[in-house]
Amino acid sequence: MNNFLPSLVSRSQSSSLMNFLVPIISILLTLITGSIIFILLGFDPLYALYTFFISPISSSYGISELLVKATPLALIAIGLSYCFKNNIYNIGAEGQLTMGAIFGGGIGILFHDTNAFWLLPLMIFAGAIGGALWGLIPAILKSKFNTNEILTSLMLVYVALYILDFLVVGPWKDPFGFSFPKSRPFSEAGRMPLLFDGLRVHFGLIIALFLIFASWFIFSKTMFGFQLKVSGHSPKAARYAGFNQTTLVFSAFAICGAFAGIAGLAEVSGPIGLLYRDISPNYGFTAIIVAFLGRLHPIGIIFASLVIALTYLGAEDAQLFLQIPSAVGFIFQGLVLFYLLGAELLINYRFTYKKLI
Amino acid sequence: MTLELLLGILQIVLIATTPLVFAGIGELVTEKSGVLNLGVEGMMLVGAVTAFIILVITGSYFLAFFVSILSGIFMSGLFAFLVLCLMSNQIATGLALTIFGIGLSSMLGKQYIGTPIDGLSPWFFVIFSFVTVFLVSYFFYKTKAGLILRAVGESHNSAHALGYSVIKIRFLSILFGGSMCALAGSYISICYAPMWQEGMTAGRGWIALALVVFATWKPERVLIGAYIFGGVTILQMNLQALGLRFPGQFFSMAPYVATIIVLVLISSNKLRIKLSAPASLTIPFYKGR
Amino acid sequence: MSDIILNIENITKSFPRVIANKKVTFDIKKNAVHAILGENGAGKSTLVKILYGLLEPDEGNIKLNNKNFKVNSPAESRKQGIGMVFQHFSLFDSLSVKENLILGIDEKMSYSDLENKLENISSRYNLPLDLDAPITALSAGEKQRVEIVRILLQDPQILIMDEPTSVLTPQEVESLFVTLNALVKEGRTILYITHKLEEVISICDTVTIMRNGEIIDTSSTSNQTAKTLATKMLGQKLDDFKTNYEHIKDEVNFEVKNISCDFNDPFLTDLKNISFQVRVGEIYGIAGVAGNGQSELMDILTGENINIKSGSINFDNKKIEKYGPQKRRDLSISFVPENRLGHSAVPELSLSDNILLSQFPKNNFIKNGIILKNNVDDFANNVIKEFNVITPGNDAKASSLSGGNLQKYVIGREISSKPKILIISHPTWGIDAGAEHSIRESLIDLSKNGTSIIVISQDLDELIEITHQISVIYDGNLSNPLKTSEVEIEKLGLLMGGKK
Amino acid sequence: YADPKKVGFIYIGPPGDHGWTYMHDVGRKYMESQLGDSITTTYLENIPENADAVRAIRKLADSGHDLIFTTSFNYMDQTHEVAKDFPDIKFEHATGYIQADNVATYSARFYEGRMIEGHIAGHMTESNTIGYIASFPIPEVVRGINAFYLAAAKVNPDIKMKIIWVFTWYDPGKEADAANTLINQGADIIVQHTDTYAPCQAAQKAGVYAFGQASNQEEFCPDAHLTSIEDIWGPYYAARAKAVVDGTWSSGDTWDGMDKGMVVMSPYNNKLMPASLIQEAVNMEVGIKDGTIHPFTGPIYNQAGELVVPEGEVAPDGMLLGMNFYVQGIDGEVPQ
Ligand SMILES: Nc1ncnc2c1ncn2[C@@H]1O[C@H](COP(=O)(O)OP(=O)(O)OP(=O)(O)O)[C@@H](O)[C@H]1O
Ligand SMILES: Nc1ncnc2c1ncn2[C@@H]1O[C@H](COP(=O)(O)OP(=O)(O)OP(=O)(O)O)[C@@H](O)[C@H]1O
Ligand SMILES: [Mg+2]
Ligand SMILES: [Mg+2]
Repeated sequence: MNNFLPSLVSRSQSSSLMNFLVPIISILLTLITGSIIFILLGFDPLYALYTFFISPISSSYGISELLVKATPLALIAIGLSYCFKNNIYNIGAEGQLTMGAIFGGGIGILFHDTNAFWLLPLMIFAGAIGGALWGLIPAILKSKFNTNEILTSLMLVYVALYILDFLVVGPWKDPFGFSFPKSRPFSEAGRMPLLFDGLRVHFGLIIALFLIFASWFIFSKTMFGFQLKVSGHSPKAARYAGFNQTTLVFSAFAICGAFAGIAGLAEVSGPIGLLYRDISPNYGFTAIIVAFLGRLHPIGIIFASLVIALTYLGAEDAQLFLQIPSAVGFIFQGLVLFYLLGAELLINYRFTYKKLI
Repeated sequence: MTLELLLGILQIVLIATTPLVFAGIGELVTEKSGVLNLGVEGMMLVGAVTAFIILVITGSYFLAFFVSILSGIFMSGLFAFLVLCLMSNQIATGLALTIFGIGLSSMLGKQYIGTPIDGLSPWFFVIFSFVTVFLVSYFFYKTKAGLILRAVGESHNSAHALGYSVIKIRFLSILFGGSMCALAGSYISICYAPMWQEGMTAGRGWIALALVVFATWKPERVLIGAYIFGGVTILQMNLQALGLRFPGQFFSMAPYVATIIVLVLISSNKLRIKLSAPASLTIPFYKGR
Repeated sequence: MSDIILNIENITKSFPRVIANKKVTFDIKKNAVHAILGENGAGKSTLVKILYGLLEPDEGNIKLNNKNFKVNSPAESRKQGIGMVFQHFSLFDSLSVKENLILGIDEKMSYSDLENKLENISSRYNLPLDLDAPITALSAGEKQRVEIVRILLQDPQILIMDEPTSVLTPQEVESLFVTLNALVKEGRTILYITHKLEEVISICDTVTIMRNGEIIDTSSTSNQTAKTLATKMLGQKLDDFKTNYEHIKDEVNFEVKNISCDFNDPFLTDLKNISFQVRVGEIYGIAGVAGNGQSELMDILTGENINIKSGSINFDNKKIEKYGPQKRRDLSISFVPENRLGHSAVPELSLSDNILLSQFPKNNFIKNGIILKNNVDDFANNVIKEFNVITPGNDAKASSLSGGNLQKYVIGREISSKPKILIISHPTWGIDAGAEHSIRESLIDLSKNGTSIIVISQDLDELIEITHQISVIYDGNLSNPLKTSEVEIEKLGLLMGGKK
Repeated sequence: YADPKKVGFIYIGPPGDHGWTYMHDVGRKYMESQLGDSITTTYLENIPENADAVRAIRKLADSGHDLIFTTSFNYMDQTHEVAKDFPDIKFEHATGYIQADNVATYSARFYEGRMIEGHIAGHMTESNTIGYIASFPIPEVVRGINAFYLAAAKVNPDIKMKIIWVFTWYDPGKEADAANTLINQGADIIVQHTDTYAPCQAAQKAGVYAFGQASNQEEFCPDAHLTSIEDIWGPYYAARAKAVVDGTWSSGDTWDGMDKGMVVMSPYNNKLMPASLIQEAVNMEVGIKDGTIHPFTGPIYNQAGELVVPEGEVAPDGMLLGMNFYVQGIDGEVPQ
C-alpha cells in the first residue's frame, strides 16, 4: 500500500522548520482545493475566495466579529491543550462550556437587580467552577473506574444541554417572558464590558489573551507544565519521576473545564446577556480542531482560532453574496484539518527516493 | 402491560436500534485491527444522503444501498490513507472526518430535502444486523483471516514480522467499518425515517463508538449494548406516554446517563479492558521501525 | 553443486547516525550452524533483518542457492524458506498458543490437520506445549518454544536465531541446543547470533565476527578458544574488576521484609514474601530470567507501585513502603529502571529537561513551582562532563543519544546527587563494552564511597563482576543471598530455573 | 423607477426542511411573485439562535437590506440589538413579543387549527387515545395541546391524550420512535409539533391517522394524513414588503389567524373523513374566521380544578401568550 509513495525515513530529530511550515502548507492546500470546489460549483474562484476569506474582515466591524468568534474558540482550545498535551482526550468541552454558562449565568440571574462591581468577577468565577466541576466528572471516572474519557465527556455534553434546557424552561425562566424558554437578562454589571464603542468585541478577549499568555508561561516555565508534558510523552517516566498521575488528570480536566466554563460565561454575559437553550454554536467541538490546528501551542492556537473563525464568517458571506450553502464552511474545516494532519508527517519523517537493490 | 404492548415495544426497539448495531459492529472491526475511527457520525451522514439521492434518481433500492456503501468506502478510505499511509493522529483525523461528512452531506443533499420516497421495510436489515454480528463473531474466532485481523490489532510489529501486511489488513478493516457506517446511515434515510434531513443521524454515530468500549470489543456484546441504549430511549418514551410525572428533560437524558453508568461498570475491571482492548489501538505502524 | 546456501555480498545499511553494516560479505554453508558474533551494536540484528526482509539494504546483493535473491518483505523470505526467531519475541500476548501457531502457517489446512501437525512437530523436537494457554501465562523459555515451533511449521531451510539464549536459564539453553542439533541433522541451516563466546564454541561450526558494522573474520570454530574470539570481537582488552569487601560496613542500610503482592493480572508475576538486607557500601545483586518478577519488584522498590499486600521496607529508621518515588528521593534513595527510553528518560525531551525527572532535596531546581533553568542546565552540563556523555549539548533530545551514552547520562544524573542508596535495574542492558565498563566502574566507585547499591540484572557475568552478594528471583520468590566471591554458576543456574 | 427594495430573511434551518423554515421560504417566494421587480430577496440559512445571529442580521443590515425578517423566537434580543443601530431599516421578528419603532412582531394563531384538528380527532378516534408528539415545553406548544384537547373532549369526553416530549424540533428517527410508541400504546391518531414528516410517515405505515405540521404533508403519507395546519406567511410578507416599498411601513404586533389567512387547513382528506365531518370542520373554520368560535372559550379549568376562564368568556391573549399549564383532563404535567 505504501508502494506509490517514495520511501519514508524517520528523522533523527523532528524538524522545527516543518513545525512552522506545516500549518501554512495545509492552509495553502485548502485554498487550492477550495478554488477547485468553487470552480466546480460554477463560481469565479478568486472572487469566491475573496468573498470567503477577505471580505468578512475588511472592516473594523468584521475584525471585531472575527475576534468575538475566535475568543471562545481560542480559550477552549488552550484549555484543551492541557488535556491533549497529557494525552487525555476530552471532547466534552461543549458540556463544560454549558455548565460554565449555567453556573455563571445562574449568579447573573440570582443577582439580576444588583449593579455592584463584584457581580461580573463573581460570575466569571462561578463559570470557571461550573466548567471545572463538569470536567472533573470524566476525570474521576477515568482515574477511579478506568472509564474512557472520550466517551464519558461526550455523553456529559448531552446531559449538560438537557440541564440547561430544564433550567430555562422551568425554574429559571423569565417571570416576565410569557413562559418563553429564556432567563431574565443579566444586569448591566453582569455583562462583559465592550472594548470599543459600537463593536461587539468584549472583555472576554482580554481574559482569553491573559489565559493564553498564562498558559504559555505554565507550559514553558513551570514544574506543572513540565509534568503535563512528561506524562503526555510517557506515562511511565511520569510515574518514575513521582508525578501524581491522578492529580495531573484532575488538574488537566479541571483547567480545561474551567477555561471552557469561562468561555461559556463570556458568551452569555458578553454578546448574549441572558441564558437560553442554544448558547453555543458548537464552540466546544470546533475548539478541538483549533487545538490540533494550533499544534497545542499558545501562539498556534491564536492563529488557528482566527482561521477557523474566519471559515464561519466566510461561509456566511459566501451564502449572502454567492448563495453558496453554509455547509461549505464545514467542508473547509474538514479539509484544512485533513491537510494539516497529513502534512504533519513531514515533521517527523522525510521522503527519500532511493534506488532499490 | 399486555403481551401485545410488549411485543410492540420490542418491534420499535428493534427498528430504532439497528443503525446502532451496524455502525457499532463496523467500528468494532476497525478497532479490532488497531485503528480508532471517530468519524462514524460523518460516514453515517454521507451514507444516508448518498442512499437517498441514488434512490430518488434511480428508484432502485439495491443501487441506493450499493452506492451508499461505496460512499462509506470512499470516506473511510480517505481516513485510512491519512492514518495508515501518512500516519496521522487517529483521533484528530476521525474528528475531521466527521466535520467533513457533516459539510459534504448537507451540500450533496441540498436539493433533496423534502423529496418524498417510499420507505423500505426495516425487517430485512434488522435481521441482517444480527446476522452481521454473528458473522463477524464467526470470522474473528473461527477463521484464519479473522485471527490475522485480531493479531494485527494486538501487535502490528509481530504480525509484520510474520509476513502479514499490516497496512493492507488495516485498510480493509477500516473500509469494512466505513461501509457498515454507511449502511447504518442509509438504513436511517431509507427504512427508519425515509427522508433526507441535514444532520439526521442526530448523534447516533457517537453512541456507536461508545458501544464498542461497552462491548469490550466482543461482537455479540455490541448487540447487548445497542439494545440497552435503544431500550432505554424507547422505554422513557413509553413512560412519558403512560403519563409518568417527571421533568421530560431528565427522561431524554436517560440514555446518555445510562451509557455512562454502564461504561463505568464495564471498565472498572481494568484487567478485562486490558485483555480485550486491541493492544495497538491508535498506535501508528511504521514499517522501517 | 556447491555447499554454500547463502552468499552475502557487500551489504551496506546506514541509519541516520550510524552505518550499521559496511560492505558486509561472507558465505554461509548448507547444513551447519553458522554463528555471527559481535558486541552490542555491531550490526548483527541489522544484517539478519535484511536477510529476513524486514529492512532494506542501501546496497549489496544476496544469493540464495546461487540465485539472486531479492527480499523486500518477511512474507517473501518465508516463502523462500527463511525463518527467524527474534531477539525480542514477536508473539501476540493475549492470543493463545494455538492461535499464535496458526498465524505461522501459510498453507490452507483444516483445523484438525493443523492440530496433528502441531503435535508431530513438538514431539519430534521435544518441545512440549500447552496449546490453549495464552502467551502471557508462559515463561520466557516456553515463549521461545512457541516461536521455534511456529517457524518449524513452515519447514524452513534456513533458520535465523537472534540471541536465542539471552532470556533462558542455563538448563533451558541445554535443551535448546538439543533441538538445534536435531534440526541440523535434518539438513537445515542455522544462522546463530550471539555475543556469548562459549555458545559459539560448543555448538557452531563456523563463526563470522562483526565489529562496528564490519566483518572482522569468518572462520571455522574448531581451533578457536574463547580468548581468541574475545580479542577479535572487542579489538582491545579491558581490565578486570576485583570484588572488594573491605569497605562494607556491618550496619544494615536498607531492608525489605516479607513483601508480598497480588496483582491479579496474567501479565504480571505476583511477589511472594520477599526479604533481603543491604549493608552500607554493599552491592547486592538480584539475578533471574526475565519475567520472574524483576520489574514488579523494581516498582515496589522505587515506589512506583505502593499497593503491596503485606510486608515492609525499612530505610533510615523509617517504614517507606507506602512512600511514592519523590518521597523516597527526599530520603536520598535513587533509582534507575531498566528501560531508558520512556521510563528513566523521556526521549522527546532535552537532556536538561530529563534532569528534572529525578530531583533530590539539595538540587534546588524549582522555586515556587517555577523551574530554575540555569541550575538545571548547570547540573546537566556537569553530568555530561563527569560521565563522558557524547552529545552536542544539554539541549539535545534524549532520543538523539546512543543507548550507551543515554544510560551513562541517566546513571550520572542519579550518582551526581550522591544518593545513600542506588537501586538500578539492568544497568548495562543493550550497550557496548566500552560504556558497559565505565558504568560498572562508576557503580563500584560509588559503593566504595559508602552508597549501597541494589542491582537487578539478567547478566550473570555482570553480577559476578560487581556485586558482593547475589540472590535469585524465580516466579516471584527471592532465594537466600549467596556470597558472590564463593558462588558457583551451576547453582545460580538451578535457582534461575526454579530448582533448589 | 426606484431601486428595488432589498428584503432579507434569517432562517433557523435549511429552507428545504418541509417544516417551519420551508414555510417561511414559501412565503418569501410568494412575496417575490407578488411584488415582482420592486423587491429582491436574500436569505441566510442555518443561523443558530445565539451570538452568531447578531452578526448574520447585521450582515443583512450592512449590505443594504431595507426589510429584514428574523424567523425564530430566539432571535428576539439579537434583532433588537441590531435594529437599534439601524433606525432606517425595518425589522420583523416572528413569534416575538417585544416591539420597537422599527421592529414589528408577527405570529400566527396556530391554535385555531389545533382546535379543528381536535374536533376531527374526537370524531375519528376509535381507541379514544390520541398520541401527541411535542417538541419543547414552550407556550406555543402547550397552547396547541390545550386547544386540541378542549375541542376533542367536547365531542368525545372519553378521549385520552398521550404526550411525548422529544426535546428536539428535528430528529426524524426520534420522532418516528415517538409516533410508533404512541401507536403501540393505543393511539390511533398522531399529532405532532415537531418539524419533520417522520411521525406522519410512521402513522401511514401503522395504518393510523395523523395530522401534519407547518406544511401540507399529504404527499408523504396520503393514507394517514387527515389535514395539516399550514403556516401561510406569504400574504403578510407581501403586505409588509409593499408597505416598505410604498413608504408606509409602521411597527406593530400582528397575531393573525384563519381570518387573515395566516393559518390555513390543508385540504381535508375525503378518502378518510366522512363528508359530514369535513363539513363540520369547514363550518368551524367559518366560525373561527368570523369570531363566533374561539378555541379557548370558558369554562376552562386548570388541573387543580380552578376555573381559569369563566363560562361565556374567552381567554385573553395575555394568558394564551404565556400559557404553561395543561387544562383539566390532560394527564401529566407540562415539563418545567
Ligand atoms: N531503526 C534504526 N534506526 C537507527 N539506527 C538503528 C536502527 N536499528 C539499528 N540501529 C543502529 O544500528 C547499529 C547496529 O544495530 P544492531 O541492532 O544491528 O546491533 P546488534 O549487533 O544486533 O546489537 P545487540 O547485540 O545489541 O543486539 C546500532 O548502532 C543501532 O543503534
Ligand atoms: N529504533 C530506532 N529508531 C530510531 N533511531 C534509533 C533506533 N535505535 C537506535 N536509534 C538511533 O541509532 C543511534 C544509535 O543507537 P544505539 O542505542 O543502538 O547505539 P549504540 O551503537 O548501541 O550505542 P552505544 O555504543 O552507546 O551503546 C542513536 O542515534 C539512536 O537514536
Ligand atoms: Mg546498541
Ligand atoms: Mg541485536
